[in-house]
Amino acid sequence: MAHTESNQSLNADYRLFDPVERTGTAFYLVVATLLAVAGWGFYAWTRQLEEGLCVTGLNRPVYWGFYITNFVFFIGISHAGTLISAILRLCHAEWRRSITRAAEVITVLVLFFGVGNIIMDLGRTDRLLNVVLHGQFRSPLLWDVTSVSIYLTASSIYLYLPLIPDIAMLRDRGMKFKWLYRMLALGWSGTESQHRILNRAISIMAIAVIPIAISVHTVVSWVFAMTVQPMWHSTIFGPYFVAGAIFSGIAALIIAMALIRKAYHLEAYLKPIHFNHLGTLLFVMTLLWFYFTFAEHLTSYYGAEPAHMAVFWMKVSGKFAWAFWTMVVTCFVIPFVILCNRWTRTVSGTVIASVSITIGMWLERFTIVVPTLANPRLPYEKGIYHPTWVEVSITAGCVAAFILLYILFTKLFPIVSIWEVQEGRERALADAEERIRVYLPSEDVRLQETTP
Amino acid sequence: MQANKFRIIGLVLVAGLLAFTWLRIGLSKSTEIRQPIRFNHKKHVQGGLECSGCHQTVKDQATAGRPETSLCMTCHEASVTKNPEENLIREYAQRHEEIPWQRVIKLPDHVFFSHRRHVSTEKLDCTSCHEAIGQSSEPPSRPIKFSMDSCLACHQKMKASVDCVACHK
Amino acid sequence: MPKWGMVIDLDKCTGCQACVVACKTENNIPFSTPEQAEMGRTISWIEIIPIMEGEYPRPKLRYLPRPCLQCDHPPCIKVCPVYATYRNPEGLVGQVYSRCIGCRYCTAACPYTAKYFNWSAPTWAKEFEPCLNPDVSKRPKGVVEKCTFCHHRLQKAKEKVKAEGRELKDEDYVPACVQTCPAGAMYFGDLDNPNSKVTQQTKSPRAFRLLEELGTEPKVIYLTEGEWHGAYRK
Amino acid sequence: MQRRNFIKLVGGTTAGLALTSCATRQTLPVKDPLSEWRAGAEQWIPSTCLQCPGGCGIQARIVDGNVIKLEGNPLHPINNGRLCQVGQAGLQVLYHPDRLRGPMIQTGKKGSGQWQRLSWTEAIKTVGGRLREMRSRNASHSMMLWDGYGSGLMSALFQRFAEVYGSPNYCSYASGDGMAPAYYAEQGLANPVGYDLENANYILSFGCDLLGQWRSPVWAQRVYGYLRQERPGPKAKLVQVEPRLSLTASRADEWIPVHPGAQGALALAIAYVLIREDLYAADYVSQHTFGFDDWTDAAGRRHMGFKSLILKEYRPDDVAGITGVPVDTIIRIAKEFAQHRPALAIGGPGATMFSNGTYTAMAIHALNALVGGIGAPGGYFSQREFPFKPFSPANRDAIAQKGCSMPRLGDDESHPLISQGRPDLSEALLTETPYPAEVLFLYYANPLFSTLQPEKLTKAFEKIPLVVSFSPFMDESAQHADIILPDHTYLERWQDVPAAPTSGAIVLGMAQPVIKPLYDTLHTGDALMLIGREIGGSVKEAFPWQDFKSLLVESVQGVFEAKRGSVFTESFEAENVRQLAKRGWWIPTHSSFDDFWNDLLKKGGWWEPQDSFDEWGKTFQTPSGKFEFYSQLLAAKLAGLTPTVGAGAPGRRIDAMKPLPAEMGGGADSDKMVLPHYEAPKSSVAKDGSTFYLNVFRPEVLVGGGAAIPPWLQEIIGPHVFMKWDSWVEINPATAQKLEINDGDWIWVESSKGRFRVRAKPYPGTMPNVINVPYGLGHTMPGEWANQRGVNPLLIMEGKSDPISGMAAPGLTPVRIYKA
Repeated sequence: MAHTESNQSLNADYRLFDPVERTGTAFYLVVATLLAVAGWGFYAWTRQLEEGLCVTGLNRPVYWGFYITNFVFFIGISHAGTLISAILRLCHAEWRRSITRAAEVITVLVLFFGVGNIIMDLGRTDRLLNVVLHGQFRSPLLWDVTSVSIYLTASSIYLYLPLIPDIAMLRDRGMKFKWLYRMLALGWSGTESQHRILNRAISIMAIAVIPIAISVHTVVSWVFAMTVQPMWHSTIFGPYFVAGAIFSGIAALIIAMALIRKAYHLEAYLKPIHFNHLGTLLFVMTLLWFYFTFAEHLTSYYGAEPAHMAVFWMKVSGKFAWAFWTMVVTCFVIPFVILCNRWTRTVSGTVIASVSITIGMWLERFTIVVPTLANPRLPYEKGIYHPTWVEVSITAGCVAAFILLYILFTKLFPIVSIWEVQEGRERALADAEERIRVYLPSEDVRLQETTP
Repeated sequence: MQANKFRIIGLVLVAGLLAFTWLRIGLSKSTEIRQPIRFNHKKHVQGGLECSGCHQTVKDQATAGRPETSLCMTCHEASVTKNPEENLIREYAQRHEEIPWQRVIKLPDHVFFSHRRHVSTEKLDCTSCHEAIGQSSEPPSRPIKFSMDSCLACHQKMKASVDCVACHK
Repeated sequence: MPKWGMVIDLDKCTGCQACVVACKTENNIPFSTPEQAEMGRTISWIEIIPIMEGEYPRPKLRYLPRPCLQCDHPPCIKVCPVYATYRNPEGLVGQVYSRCIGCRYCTAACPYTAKYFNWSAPTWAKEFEPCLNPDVSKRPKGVVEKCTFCHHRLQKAKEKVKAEGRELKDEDYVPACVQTCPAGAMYFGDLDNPNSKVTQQTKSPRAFRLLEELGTEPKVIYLTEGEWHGAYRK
Repeated sequence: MQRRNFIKLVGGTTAGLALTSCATRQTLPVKDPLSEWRAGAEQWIPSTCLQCPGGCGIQARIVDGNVIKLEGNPLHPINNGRLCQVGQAGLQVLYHPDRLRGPMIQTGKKGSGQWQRLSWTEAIKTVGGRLREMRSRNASHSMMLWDGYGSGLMSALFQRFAEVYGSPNYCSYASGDGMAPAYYAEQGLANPVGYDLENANYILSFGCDLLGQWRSPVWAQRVYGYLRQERPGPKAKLVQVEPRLSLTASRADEWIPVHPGAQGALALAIAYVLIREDLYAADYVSQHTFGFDDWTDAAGRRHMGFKSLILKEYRPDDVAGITGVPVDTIIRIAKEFAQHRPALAIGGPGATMFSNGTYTAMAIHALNALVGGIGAPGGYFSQREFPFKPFSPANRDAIAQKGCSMPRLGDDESHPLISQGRPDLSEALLTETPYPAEVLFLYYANPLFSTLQPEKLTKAFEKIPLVVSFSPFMDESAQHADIILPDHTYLERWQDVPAAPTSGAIVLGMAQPVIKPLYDTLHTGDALMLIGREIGGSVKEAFPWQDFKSLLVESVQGVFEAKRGSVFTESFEAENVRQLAKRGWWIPTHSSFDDFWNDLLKKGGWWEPQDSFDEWGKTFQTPSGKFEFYSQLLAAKLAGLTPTVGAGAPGRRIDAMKPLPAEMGGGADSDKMVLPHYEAPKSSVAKDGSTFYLNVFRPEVLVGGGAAIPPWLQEIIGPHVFMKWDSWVEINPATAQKLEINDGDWIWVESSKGRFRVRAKPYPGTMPNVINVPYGLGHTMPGEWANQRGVNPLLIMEGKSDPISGMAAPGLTPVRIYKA
């Protein structure tokens, strides 16, 4: 009886291959749209390569704008995945099983756009290799290059390892691109020893990836904090950025999950409880984010150094007040209200909060990057910064290309880890029971107590 | 089967892209140099002429300088050789024109190089850098290139400055 | 090894901007277009910063000429990922255009906003091209540039004194801005030489450095404006 | 044989790069501008800057035949190796893409822009032919020469041309500071005076943009730096009195905002304090001035003296209301001025560009007499003439004599102090009084941009059959010319450059070509001589010189023969010369004229330092031989008398004075008319609460104001308000707030004559009832940079003039401002 039920559900799990195997017209429509946007962004970039950065709205002193904002934002989003899934894995949070992959894919794909934005920000893209050939390790930018490349490698491996059993399944199901699957499956046959090695590798990677992830965003924050510029030169930037990264990462994950759930009808796998749990996490991060933001701005305000105050007032009541206060509302007020109680922490509730946070976190990056630059210490002309169509197009193109790659991923690989779900079904229940039993006072004690 | 097709298409695309880039770079700079007169360095050197006889500013200017037509005419006023090329000099002189010598060695715009410094104060022989030109009987048809490495090697050997801005302007 | 430094006497400076134009002519600095200028993209290695204090009828308008301050601890060089900007043994902060990748990290890190970026390829009217200084490169688009203390003049001066077989003197090497200053408000020389005019000037009680508190140790030293005390000279 | 040639060649000097080689060598290598070849030969050629009248010495750095950089000539006594922003930007004048490539003729009607190139031979033939034809019908007087340069041999050449051709209509528009009427009325001087700023302890400047564009900015700035930190002893104080916080005001020790046109009243109130509190130099006043106390003339008539007038009318309490300067400030400034002698009061266009300009200038200058500064160290000295060899006398034929005896165009009886330089000719040209002009030559002049009523003058131009411009650029006036004979730019031509008077020394800079002319242009001196030869007859004979250069050489011979001064030398040598000259000695330094000439070109010029102060006969060329508070010269002029003044006649008095014409205030108050006094400046529309006075100033970077503004300068035009490339209007911040005008808002400035749109810049250096707009932008000429950039405020200003001197008085135009 139990066996058949398990088999049935196993068969039901094969539904997860549907997106890979079947493709509807809606998919092509979406892909065409995304391609168009990404293509337009690419065109904008070619314009920029041709003419130089004069096609952007950047200027002196606002040397950095959308691209650096995007860079920080995308790298932040990348924390969605690896970090969360790694933490959840290490914590044996069993509800993770159906969401880890969706998260990990975000990490790997979005990193390309983080790095890509840095490359697009360069005046001399053709001399990119100088960073490798003549790198100077005193520069935080090089720390960034290093940690992002390590992070990219680690998170790719971390994405790939749990994919192997699923790829093997795809291979065995005789799909198109069989050569690809065969190559990637590395001869996985699902033996016990293979499983043991895999699980071990995954847990090593899960441990390894956490400090790397933290380092990545710390280093990103140091790009700013290592300068002496007002409101960049801050000691809490490291943790502040990491917290913000996890914050935006979870939000991105929730949005991605909701879309997958809707598009591929995975309500059975991505249940409200997942959203509820993530929502709780998000709530914690909301508070943490608020704490950091508050601390950061309060110390600046209280210290009242003129150079800092110029930036502070520009954010709070000046030219960037719209961005700042929108950020406060979208990053704190809206998510706080939605996430603070169980009744609104529904699927749609968390999605609304997440969208709000995603917008807010982009604005947060923006209000960190631009107002400081717009307020040089010496009394120059105050900077103005109005992004041009090129920057907007490239940003939109990046987002579109990211979504496109994400969709293509779901077309090549199952977005919910099938074997992990199955494993959960087959072993984890027992494992969990066993584990919980370990947590509890031992039977002997209980027996002793109850038996006189 | 299908898989192979994809791989081939991919390879062709990459190859095409590379070829395109290479062509663009190659075509954008026409490298051929045609001098107005087939000047024979070797013959002049063998005739006992110093380099600075024609490259007159080599000792006191940054650039070595190319001879003005009038300078050529001090010797070539009358026929010295049977070479028909020689007549060209007099033709230029008659038209009061400078001979449009083409540049053979062109340092990049961001490099500062002074002949005076190397020749006058550091007493370097011309051949230390321009080894072959004095022995050539034909003007070079391609630009002669110097690499930063060769500059640096010598600078290090001679304990000259290797500060970037000493040469990069 | 000399340590080149500049002293600018704000009491003498009239804010006339002769230094600004002298610098532009000497260093092949392209002029902007009105549209680009409106966006804040003019390049001006030395720039007059107006400082307005007070209100009508007693406003005080000061002018502060700001070249690259050639800091002894330059915040810009630390952040450059490719060694395109560095401090050389003579204390000059060099900028190697052929190395720069245009990330603009140094421009963002410089507290004096003294670095400039080539947003587009510099263009001169064809007719203006003959007056470009062959001693200074034309910067390509996409790289950062800044005041070099007319470093090419130092190269030429060194060459000259070597040819003349003597030691380099202060007056052999003077940047274009100092050379032209009508009010004689700028001094230039070796800060390591205790007898040089600049070293003497830095001992003035009026001497200060810009944003001294940041510890960048600029080698451009300013002298504050003096007050008129109405002393009566017999 | 060949070998020997070679050796000669190798060993022979390659140092054929004498300083003048570039200029004298006939064939320069033909250069393809696109080739990147730079042979690299470098040379420095001295010359003189002609970007403004300052006359700074320059040296041009030439590399491979291109001018790479301009720097100050260290030997030049004016600038001592320094050079200002405008001088530095001279390269962009030489290489300006908008330069005219050769002579042009307008084929359509004036201003239609239908130009056709023609050869110089044709051009000279056309112009000369027309002039010859005019002479043949006795119409030579209707030719007019409009000289905007107004000094040196070019000016002399123009005058000679007018003289031998037969026209009284040579007019020079040399830029002045508006003080000339005072120097004439009070000191009897036709030439401007020099200022001993170096020795002054207190400088009270009334609207004189000392550091910006007064005479020689570089010299003034050098002196400023010297006074600030170099001169031993205490610092001098500089006080700037004007409505706007100009560059000079911002660098002064004190800025005193004063209502436009009221500077004269302030000067008189200061005089009041000096007199009332006995702070003036009583000895000096009694010995060297006339008309301080009341006096009786030969006819027994009692005349009011300066003292009575001042004490009667200019109590600081009364003046405070007129000027807007608080009483205690007036008294404090007056006391400081008197107690920190040597003290100097300097006037400038900021004070004199109003309809009361002459009296304002007289009032300011009177202060110098009160503190005994005129003809004393730390004060003023009179300027000497250059010892040029005079031109050989020209033989004027009957036509020329007749033509010259005709009345001058636009000579207006109502302006008593009118001299060569006449103000507004638009009216005369338009109404053709007393006769129409047939030919007009414009040299260094762009009146269609720089006069107050350009539209009037444009109409007048249409009436003139032949307008010839010598401008190297297609400026507004050239656009309305019929023929353009483009001059070289200053870096391509020979010229003598008598420096604007500064500290009393006379300085003759030599401008020599540092580069072969880039285009098919011609030295205007040469062009003029060619035209003269084309006319033929006695006109032809009057120009015996081969070209302007030979004229220059001949004239400079006079300098050599005068046995005065010296060619520029190192400073210690210069001091030596100065000391010797003081003792009346002169040591010849050159064996022959050739030697002198070559040295002159090598060093950049010649000068003669000021040697003494108290030559009263030279200083005061008035009828009384003294400084005249009561200007007998003006009195005579007003009374329609021929004044007995000039070099041979100092000390003579005008004894009989006719009563003044009634319209000039004749009658009881006539004494006041010749004494420094304050008259309210005229304005056609009464200013009410909602209107502002439009104050126009020239930004420092546009000193000299040539037609082609180098883009380098346009880019840095208004650093104090962060303006680039464009005009702006300065508004008092409180006023702006009241009108809800923000930084950078577009606003309209509207007068009774029109309006323009500019960006608003709240600027604390603005008086609440005044707005400031820069002058110099707003050209309407072809080209990438100048055309339609900014606005020309003169277009909406009222065309008033000073009735005494006839100088244009743009000073007081009420305007409204509102958001665009």
